[in-house]
Amino acid sequence: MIAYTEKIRETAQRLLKQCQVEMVIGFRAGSMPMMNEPCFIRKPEDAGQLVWDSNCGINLANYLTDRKEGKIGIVAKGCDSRNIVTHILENKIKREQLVIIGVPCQGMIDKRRITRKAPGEILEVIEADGQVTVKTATDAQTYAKADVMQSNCMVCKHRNPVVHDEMVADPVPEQTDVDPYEDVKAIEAMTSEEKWKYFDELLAPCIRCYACRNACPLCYCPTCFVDEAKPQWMGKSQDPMDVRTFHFLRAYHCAGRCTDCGACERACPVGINMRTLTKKLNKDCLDLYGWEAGLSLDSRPALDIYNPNDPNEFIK
Amino acid sequence: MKVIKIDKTEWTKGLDALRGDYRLFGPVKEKEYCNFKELAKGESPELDMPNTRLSPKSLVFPQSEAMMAYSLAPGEDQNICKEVPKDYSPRAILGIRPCDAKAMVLVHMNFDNGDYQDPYWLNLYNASTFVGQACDKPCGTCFCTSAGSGPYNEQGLDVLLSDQGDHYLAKVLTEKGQKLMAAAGWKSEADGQALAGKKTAAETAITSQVSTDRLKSLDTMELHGADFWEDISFSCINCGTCTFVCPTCWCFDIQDEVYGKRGVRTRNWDSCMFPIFSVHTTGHNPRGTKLQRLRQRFMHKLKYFVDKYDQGIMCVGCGRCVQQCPVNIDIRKVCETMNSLDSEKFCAVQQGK
Amino acid sequence: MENPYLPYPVRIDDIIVESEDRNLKTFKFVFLNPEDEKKFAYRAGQFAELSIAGKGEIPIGIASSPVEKGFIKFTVNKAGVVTSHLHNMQVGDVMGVRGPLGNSYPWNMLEGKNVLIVGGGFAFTTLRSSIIYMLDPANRPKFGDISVVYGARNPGMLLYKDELVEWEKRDDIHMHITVDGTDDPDWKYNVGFVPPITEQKAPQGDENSFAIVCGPPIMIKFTQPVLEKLGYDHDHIILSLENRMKCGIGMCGRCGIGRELVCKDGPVFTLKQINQTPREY
Amino acid sequence: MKNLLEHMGIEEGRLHFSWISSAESTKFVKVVSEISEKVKAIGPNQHFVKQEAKVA
Repeated sequence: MIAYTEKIRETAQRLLKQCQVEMVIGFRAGSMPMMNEPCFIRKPEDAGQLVWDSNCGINLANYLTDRKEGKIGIVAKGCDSRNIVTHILENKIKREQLVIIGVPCQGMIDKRRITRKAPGEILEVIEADGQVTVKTATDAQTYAKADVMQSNCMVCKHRNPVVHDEMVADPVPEQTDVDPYEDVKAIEAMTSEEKWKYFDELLAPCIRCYACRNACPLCYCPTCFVDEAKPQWMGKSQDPMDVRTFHFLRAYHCAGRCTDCGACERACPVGINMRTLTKKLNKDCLDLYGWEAGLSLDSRPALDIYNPNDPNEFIK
Repeated sequence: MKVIKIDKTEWTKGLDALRGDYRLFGPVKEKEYCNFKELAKGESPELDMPNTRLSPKSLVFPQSEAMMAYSLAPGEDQNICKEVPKDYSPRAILGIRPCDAKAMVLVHMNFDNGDYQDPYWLNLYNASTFVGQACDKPCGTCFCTSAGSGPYNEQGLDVLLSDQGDHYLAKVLTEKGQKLMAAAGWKSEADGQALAGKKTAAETAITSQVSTDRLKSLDTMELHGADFWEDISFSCINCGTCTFVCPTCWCFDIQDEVYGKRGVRTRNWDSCMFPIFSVHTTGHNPRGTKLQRLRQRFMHKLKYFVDKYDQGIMCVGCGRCVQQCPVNIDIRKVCETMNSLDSEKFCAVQQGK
Repeated sequence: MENPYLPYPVRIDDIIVESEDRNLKTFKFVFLNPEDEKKFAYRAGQFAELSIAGKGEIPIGIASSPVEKGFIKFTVNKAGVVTSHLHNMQVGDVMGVRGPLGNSYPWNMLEGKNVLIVGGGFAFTTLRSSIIYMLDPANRPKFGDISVVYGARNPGMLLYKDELVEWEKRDDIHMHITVDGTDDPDWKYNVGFVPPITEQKAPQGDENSFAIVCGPPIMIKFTQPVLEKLGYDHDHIILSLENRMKCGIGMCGRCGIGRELVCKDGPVFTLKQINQTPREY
Repeated sequence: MKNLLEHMGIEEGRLHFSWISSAESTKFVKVVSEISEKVKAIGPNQHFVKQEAKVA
């Protein structure tokens, strides 16, 4: 990780010095354990602020939407790069505007998972050699990083950036023996009643802060359907039906575009795993169209094209 | 006022006695987090917790609340707004932390602003008796002592409880508190000497601080025009987390909802982080960029409020926004940056501290 | 505790189409309960929330004048959800009005002074209220010279045409009506934007003169330097602002410009006051 | 859309899609009859119905 950080700083400094980019978007050290803050660097001498560790889960593609700068450097792990691809395909940024500093990713730490395990307030989290040591006022515990990763990282099959101009390290081996859709299959096996109840309980804590939507690089609509007033599509209260409508439609708007970067779940202040909705759509896209979002600049998203061979048994 | 000793063995018995006269509310653990809920029969508040995930503001300011109702059907009452029945019977809020109680005191100034009184907020507030619990184990993100509150702060409380191992010491602060103690049957008076020591210890345990001394004297327009806002706001995703978890944020929206021939005018929490909060019908938005919106939040809390009421900052140092901001925007850092405008312009930001 | 969110029920007594594009209508309301009219005692420059069950509320300046009794009037531009619905309502329909809200033009301060009124477009409503108030026989002696510069896009967009004609005839008020442009060969008033007409026609400012300005942002922007040139100090230039509002009583938080809330501390501010705010309106 | 609704607990068979030309009146009748049969068999919808907002 330290090597990554050094390489990122070095690259950013070089790009800025040589005037190849106007700014570099990356992470700087946060004020809390397991938190880093997205930031931009404009001067070569500030490149030292940049860091990389397993707490860079926020998807930086989110910060590219409609940026006007001619040249932007951006630090990108596997999922970020897939969202950058999606952004380029959807004309939210141009490929020529970007210098992508690729970071082979080994998974991000799940802050919540660690907080649940810790006996008290976490004062420090140190990672080294695939181990994560969590210090509280009274003790220190060490976990294998593989056990405390974000659940999307545990089943990630695209850890290496799919598009990049620079790489800070050699690619890491991809995970092959994982089933990304185990959780979706578990829900699919439920009866309708059980499913309804499952989502009732899942969404009950929602406070409609829209952190999931706003952390998502796909949610760049100038006016979201929940905010639209003329016509008003849905209620704005805490009524469970309104809450569910929001989550259902937001997920649907991500169909065929979601890279399962986990930003929504990570951002949620009340710990809702809304990925059970988006992942269902990802799974359907894979099963029906063999499509995974953001892997190539050369193919259009599944719901963006028509193919006479598209499965259509749902139409009578 | 008096200090009463409550043996922990008498705790649940007292709560049961209270149930006759009060609806009880307290922190309850649900899934991962504690939040304030109405306590079911036989349920005790979870007092041994760092603090609730969401602030208790929803107890007096529900996130969605019906304000009035009306009929749209032809008839005498058509289109006439009427008040809706509300339950303003006495409530006991158990285990509220001093920071959150102080927050209610600050919010009170907004909902009772001299010219108008908000009946919804005030009725619930006045119906509530606040039994606070002193914080002996503050978090690293707590900075209440430098934000006008403290782990043993009494403002806004009717009773302050301090955990003494096998018993609580209850400092009765108001008439309301007195009445609640009597209803619970807790009456063995004790001397409160143990409180002072614990108070000092708790205050010392707070390691995080903000400086606010210069905020009042700094020029509004200079702060507003400062160039640090671009750096601070870059990472902001404009979600409403900070405002919704904040005990001192009170902004709301009013919405009409129609069901067939009936309708309800409801109010919902709103957030200055959302673009539609301030957009005009013409489409013009005076705070159209995220920089402007983030600046509004911090300027309101740390400058406009300070100037308007002269009661310090509109923040009690509970640390919720610090802990829950998805991108780690830290009000302590922002406050320092604002407070040190000019003298150390940019240093803090440029060095990434 | 009085519930300040509860609107007074009113009946639509009359609807007048004011402009040729039919987007501006004046609604005359009568209170269903006569005692509500007493509670709704207002000053010129205040506004109210027009409340339509099922749609919501909209803050609108009061166009009638405190000296007119038995009704209240609002001129409404058709723009959003509530105003569009209001434009479709009929005489006899019942709805709600909540207010009066906000401060008003500073009548105590204006007494004994010359008053210049500069208005543009449909923002003329509270200015109409003010003119009627000042021209009331009981009030007219309290003020010095009264001048009015009022402009609209074209003659068809001028509000309150009958009254304008009447005021033109009087010698205790100097009217300068103007339109941005017109193809009417019989147009006998000014042609030109409000700022240049103000520069040509308005009286010089001094410590005994105040200017009240109400209009679209662009007009305000270009009128300000003209008034400065004419000698009006920033604390003698009075503006009425608009911002998105919900509660109208200083609680919901959205209309803030710095520490001031447009709904409760305003909508009327002197330019000097506004200069000290971030102008987020 | 259908898959996601059913994933969230709307019963299978409640949502149908069809592609019918304005000239295909017999197909329209057939499809509508079939769907009504199916939906009647499932019974009245209980989910995703907002009678009135549940608010404080």
